[in-house]
Amino acid sequence: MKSVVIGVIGADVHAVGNKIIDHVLSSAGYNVVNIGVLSSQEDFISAAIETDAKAILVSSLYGHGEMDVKFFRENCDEAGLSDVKLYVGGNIVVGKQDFNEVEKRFKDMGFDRVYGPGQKIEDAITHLKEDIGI
Amino acid sequence: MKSVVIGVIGADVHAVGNKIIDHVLSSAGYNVVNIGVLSSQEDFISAAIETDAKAILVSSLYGHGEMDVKFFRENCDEAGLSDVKLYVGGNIVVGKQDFNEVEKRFKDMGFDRVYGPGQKIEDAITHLKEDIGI
Amino acid sequence: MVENKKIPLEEFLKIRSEILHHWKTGSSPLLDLDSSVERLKAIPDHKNFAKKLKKAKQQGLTLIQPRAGVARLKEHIELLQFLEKEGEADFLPSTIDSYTRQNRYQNAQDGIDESERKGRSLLNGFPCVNHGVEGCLEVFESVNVPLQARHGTPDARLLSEIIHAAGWTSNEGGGISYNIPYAKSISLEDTIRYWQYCDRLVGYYEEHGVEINREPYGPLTGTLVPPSISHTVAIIESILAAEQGVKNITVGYGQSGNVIQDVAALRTLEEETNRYLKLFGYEDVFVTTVFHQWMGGFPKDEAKAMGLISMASTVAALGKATKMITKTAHESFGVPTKEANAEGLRASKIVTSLLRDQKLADSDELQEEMEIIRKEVACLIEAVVYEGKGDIAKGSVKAFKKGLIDVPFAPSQHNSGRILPARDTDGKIRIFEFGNLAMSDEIKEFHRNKLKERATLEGRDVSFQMTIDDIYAVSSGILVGKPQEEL
Amino acid sequence: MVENKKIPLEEFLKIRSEILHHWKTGSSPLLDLDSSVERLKAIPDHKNFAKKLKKAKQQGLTLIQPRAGVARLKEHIELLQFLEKEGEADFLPSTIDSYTRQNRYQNAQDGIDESERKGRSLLNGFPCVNHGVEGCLEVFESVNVPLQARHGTPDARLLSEIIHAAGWTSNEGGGISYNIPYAKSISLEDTIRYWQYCDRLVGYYEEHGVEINREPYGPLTGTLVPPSISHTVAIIESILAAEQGVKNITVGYGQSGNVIQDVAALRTLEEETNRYLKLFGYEDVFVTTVFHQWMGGFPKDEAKAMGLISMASTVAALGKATKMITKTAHESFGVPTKEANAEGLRASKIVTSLLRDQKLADSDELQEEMEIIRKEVACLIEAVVYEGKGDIAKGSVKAFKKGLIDVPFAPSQHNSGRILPARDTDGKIRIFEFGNLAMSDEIKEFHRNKLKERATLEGRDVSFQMTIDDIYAVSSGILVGKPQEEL
Ligand code: B12
Ligand code: B12
Repeated sequence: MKSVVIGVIGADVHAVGNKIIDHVLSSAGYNVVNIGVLSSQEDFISAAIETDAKAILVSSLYGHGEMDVKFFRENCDEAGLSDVKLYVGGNIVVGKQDFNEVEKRFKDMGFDRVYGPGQKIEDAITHLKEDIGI
Repeated sequence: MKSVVIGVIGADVHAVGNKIIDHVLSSAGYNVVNIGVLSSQEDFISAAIETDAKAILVSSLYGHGEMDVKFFRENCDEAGLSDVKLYVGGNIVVGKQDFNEVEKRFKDMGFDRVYGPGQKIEDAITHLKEDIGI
Repeated sequence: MVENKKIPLEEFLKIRSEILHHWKTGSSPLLDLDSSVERLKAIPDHKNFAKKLKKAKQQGLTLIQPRAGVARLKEHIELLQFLEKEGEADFLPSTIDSYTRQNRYQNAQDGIDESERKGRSLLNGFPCVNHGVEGCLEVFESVNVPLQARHGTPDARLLSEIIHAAGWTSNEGGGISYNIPYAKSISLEDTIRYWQYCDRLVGYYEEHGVEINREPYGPLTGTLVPPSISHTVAIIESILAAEQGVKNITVGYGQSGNVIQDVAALRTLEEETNRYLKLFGYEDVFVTTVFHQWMGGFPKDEAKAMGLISMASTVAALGKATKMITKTAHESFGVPTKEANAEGLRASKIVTSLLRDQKLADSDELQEEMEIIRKEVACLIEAVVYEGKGDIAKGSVKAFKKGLIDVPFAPSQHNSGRILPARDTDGKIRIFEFGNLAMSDEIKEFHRNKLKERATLEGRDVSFQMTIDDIYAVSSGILVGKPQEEL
Repeated sequence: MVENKKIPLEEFLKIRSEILHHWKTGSSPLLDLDSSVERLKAIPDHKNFAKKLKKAKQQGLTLIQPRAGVARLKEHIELLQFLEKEGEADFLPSTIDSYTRQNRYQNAQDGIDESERKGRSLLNGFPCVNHGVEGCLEVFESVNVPLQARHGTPDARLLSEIIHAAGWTSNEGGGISYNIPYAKSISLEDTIRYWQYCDRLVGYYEEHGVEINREPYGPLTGTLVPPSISHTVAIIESILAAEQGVKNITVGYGQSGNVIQDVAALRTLEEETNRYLKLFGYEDVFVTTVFHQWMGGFPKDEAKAMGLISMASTVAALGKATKMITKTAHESFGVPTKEANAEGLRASKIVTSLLRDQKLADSDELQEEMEIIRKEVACLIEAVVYEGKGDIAKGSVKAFKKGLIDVPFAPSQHNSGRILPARDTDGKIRIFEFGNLAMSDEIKEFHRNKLKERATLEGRDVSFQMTIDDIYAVSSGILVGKPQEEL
């Protein structure tokens, strides 16, 4: 069973989606390591190292995502996690912005997959299977 | 007491505004000659001649106004009503259009005053006083 | 004198052969009745208006339908497809233009031609007679939900022939409701006869195994119409239709703005229509209701218009109307764009969907209001029966002539036009000037007291100015008009 | 252990002198209490939150207030002025950014600086502590309606000092409601203490003749929260606030979606808060209610969002809430533009204005639902009293620890998080997994039966999947979630 780390980054406390992601990915056959809300980059990285996770799914709902994930890819690489897949989803920027641009901004920061508002976790499972298997 | 002709032109049956206009202009001191709904250009013109009216207030609500008032100014002039003021108001074109353009179109057709959607008759009394007195 | 008697088949066919000569599209081979019956029998259930309504009624749903129509065929089809897809409309209309409504088919043709030239619709609706059965059939085949003609045509005989032959399985209108608010001088006798014809046509289809829905037009002038008056017209037209063989009827009502009055109206409308139909011996008519979102002057502000639309949807859903006619954020300006129309639909749709399992709970206030409406309807129907010596058609003509039934703000000369309505303190529509309206003293007393209450509160007299204030009120964002000084 | 005891003035002032050192803006001379009192006494009535609420309550109005806040001062002022003028907001907020909420003033400063550089707000709210009393006062002086801070700050002591000194006469929050849904590890003891401080500050102002409103945060996680649970928190926080000298309290509730449950909730919220306040000896507190438009996941479609907002407004008006917090068509995407925000306000405004003279009539269903809520609240409050041996503060901490009170989907570790809610057949929120929730067997039985009914209807078991379906439901346009197969 592959491990994936999930959590909500920064000063963000939106817990509902996180609990559902946990449930859905577990049901889909992953070993879900849920570090919960209010998690720092370090929390994500240590959890991934400890559990040999193949992917980190960062949630950010509250709008500060763009600031909170700065250098996340670089920090992962430094910690020896250059193979780990980085996903980000939720309401990752402030306000209603053109999603194509937003996606580009986050891909430039090194995220492998970027999800827009209202894209449910169910929509991402195919990608996850593609990227890391089950 | 100055006479003014009011009515609703064409195949238009919107009667509510017409009844209110009648009441409001009468209260304002005009001799209101109300030819009602479903009135033709000829109806307006004969009423104006018969009552020596100083102004004709054409209502058009249903959208066909632009077609119904074609050559109205010319027909008035022909009937010897070149001094009579022509007002038009209501929802005089089909759909939500830029009012400045609409106003221009109707002024080009010889209307002295053009009113947009939702402009109440109360708003026009000052103009009427200016144009023909009481 | 017109009578409430089924038109014999031969007479019907004789009139028919004349009617089909009113405009050239009447000569289409598709107007052969036998072939039409076959065509209509083949319509799948989900595209049959009557059947879809029955199903919705059984499931307790409130389905939605917009108004929509433009001059050119292709553009009209695009419009309807858009409203089906982007608006999630459950039923589609074709709103007919005003020239066609007045049987001015040449004017309509000019409108089509000029619209073609200018590349935008100069007509306020779809000129279905000019487009003929062929055009209307193309419309029908381009959509996946039932179609209805919505108009306001005093003499809709040719129109009805054409639309039904094209598979449109519902027709709005009636001899009173498409005269009094939509005409000036045409007599009620004539329009009742014309609509008996339209109903007889539906009866013919029913006799041949094709279900078609008919919808008397409920809101009348859409302006402070007391529920009992529109109910009475709906009941009369239902009886007239049933006599001609109509089996599936949707009676309508336009939102008043007071939630209790609206729900009381919806409930009594269905109940009393059913009751009177049975009383007059029409046992097998399936009755549903349609709620019209606010029919009076709209606020200019688009967000406020959306608020009003959605509030209306809440009432329709809680009142368990089977259908709702939607408005749009463009209402106060003009015929809406297809986008604005679809937005109005979607705002309405989410509300009716969210509330599909809920209804307004019973309460004393609701029961009282229902009782008042019932009593008023009884007064009015009784007057009609009395005037007609039992014949509803005759009685209606006489009752209107005498002002025993009277519709506020109607353009028709055959309407007495003496009654004056205004809102009471919580916004229910009441009457202060009754003219000759056939209501009992007890009821008149009730109305006058309600309005005196308001007058006292506002420190002014009950007067036409109060009515005007109420007419302007909703478009300025309130329900009960305020005295000028307070504004 | 924390106690429900008024903080003695000296102790308050001692803590205060420390608090003001938490960030450099704490040293502003405008934070001198005597001068603040003078400044606040001079505020005209129409800009005082407490007074405007009282007046609205007396007139039976439902006033509206948006959420709004951006990083930069000038932009924030423009935003609020826009919402006042174009949105017709009756009250204005300043929604505080999430860094400030976590007392990360340095992060907030970086956010302001980066926002200045990029020319757009990178913060999700207004960092009021960083802008200090001077900035907040500028905001206050730029608008003509009362101002309130809306946040979600576990430790809002410095924030509260700053906003009140700047003339903002209302503060949202509470020791439980700004902890459980807004924090992970901070203890309830701490946050209750922090909020006792905030309340004591208001008490100080009240003692010196300045009326200030306090608003416990009602909706908690905004996700399938049964009314009795949020009511219990509201009542506890009202008692805690009253003890510190607060005299004007607005208790809140987030729309459930079922009209009867919502109106029952609004009515019992006011009634029970008043009752328990009196029971615990606080006689002179003026209580009003605030209704939050749908707090869960929104539909993406903007027209549908407008429908939802307006439907919520209908409920708030008919339920006679004194205030309503509005949402916008951008809700599912992100912080709204000022235009979208104003549109949400205007759609809401017309509905509450139209319905100002109407209310939901009494009915058996409403009374039954009210009775259930009352009983549930009684169970929960009783548990708190028992745990605290009469002390509400102590009791709350213990009750949460044991899961006797439990909030669904809360991020806090100090919340047991074992209860699971789902909707019954007509959409009322019920509970199927109670964990340790202090409810009687009779009530548990009632809930379980209601949900069994639904499960039977849907041919599936009551399970977490049902809860998930309900969480997703409204954003897909329905209220009661449907089993996957049916979608
Ligand atoms: C009530 C109403 C009806 C009622 C009318 C009942 C009756 N017989 O009176 C019914 C339901 C029957 C009806 C029918 C139709 N209607 Co209609 N109706 C309305 C509605 C909702 C309100 C009109 C009203 O009474 N307002 C209240 C009165 C007091 O205001 P008013 O009429 O605007 O008049 C005031 C001002 O405009 C001004 N004014 C008017 N004329 C003039 C002239 C001058 C010189 C001046 C200074 C001022 C002035 O003063 C008046 C008093 O203050 C409007 C939309 C709206 N405004 O919200 C649509 C509207 C006018 N109708 C419309 C249409 C298309 C129709 C129909 C073709 C079909 C349909 N959609 O069902 C039929 C037409 C029938 C026909 N042959 O005419 C369209 C017109 C479209 C356009 N112009 O692009 C509108 C705008 C709705 C829409 N957005 O689609 N309608
Ligand atoms: C409920 C809610 C709250 C609750 C949260 C309770 C709790 N502790 O969980 C409360 C009321 C407390 C709250 C507070 C705040 N909120 Co809030 N909240 C919402 C709301 C309405 C619904 C969120 C939700 O639960 N949805 C249901 C769940 C199931 O969906 P989800 O969270 O989107 O998660 C799903 C998907 O996004 C996806 N997903 C999520 N992460 C990831 C990651 C990956 C890799 C993948 C593949 C998928 C994925 O899968 C999930 C499951 O399907 C949203 C708006 C909306 N969506 O309608 C705003 C929203 C998220 N909140 C917002 C804000 C700003 C706040 C506040 C700052 C202030 C405020 N406006 O009051 C505070 C922030 C507090 C903080 N420090 O974080 C903004 C964010 C703005 C932005 N990004 O521009 C939103 C968008 C509202 C708005 N339009 O302003 N909020």
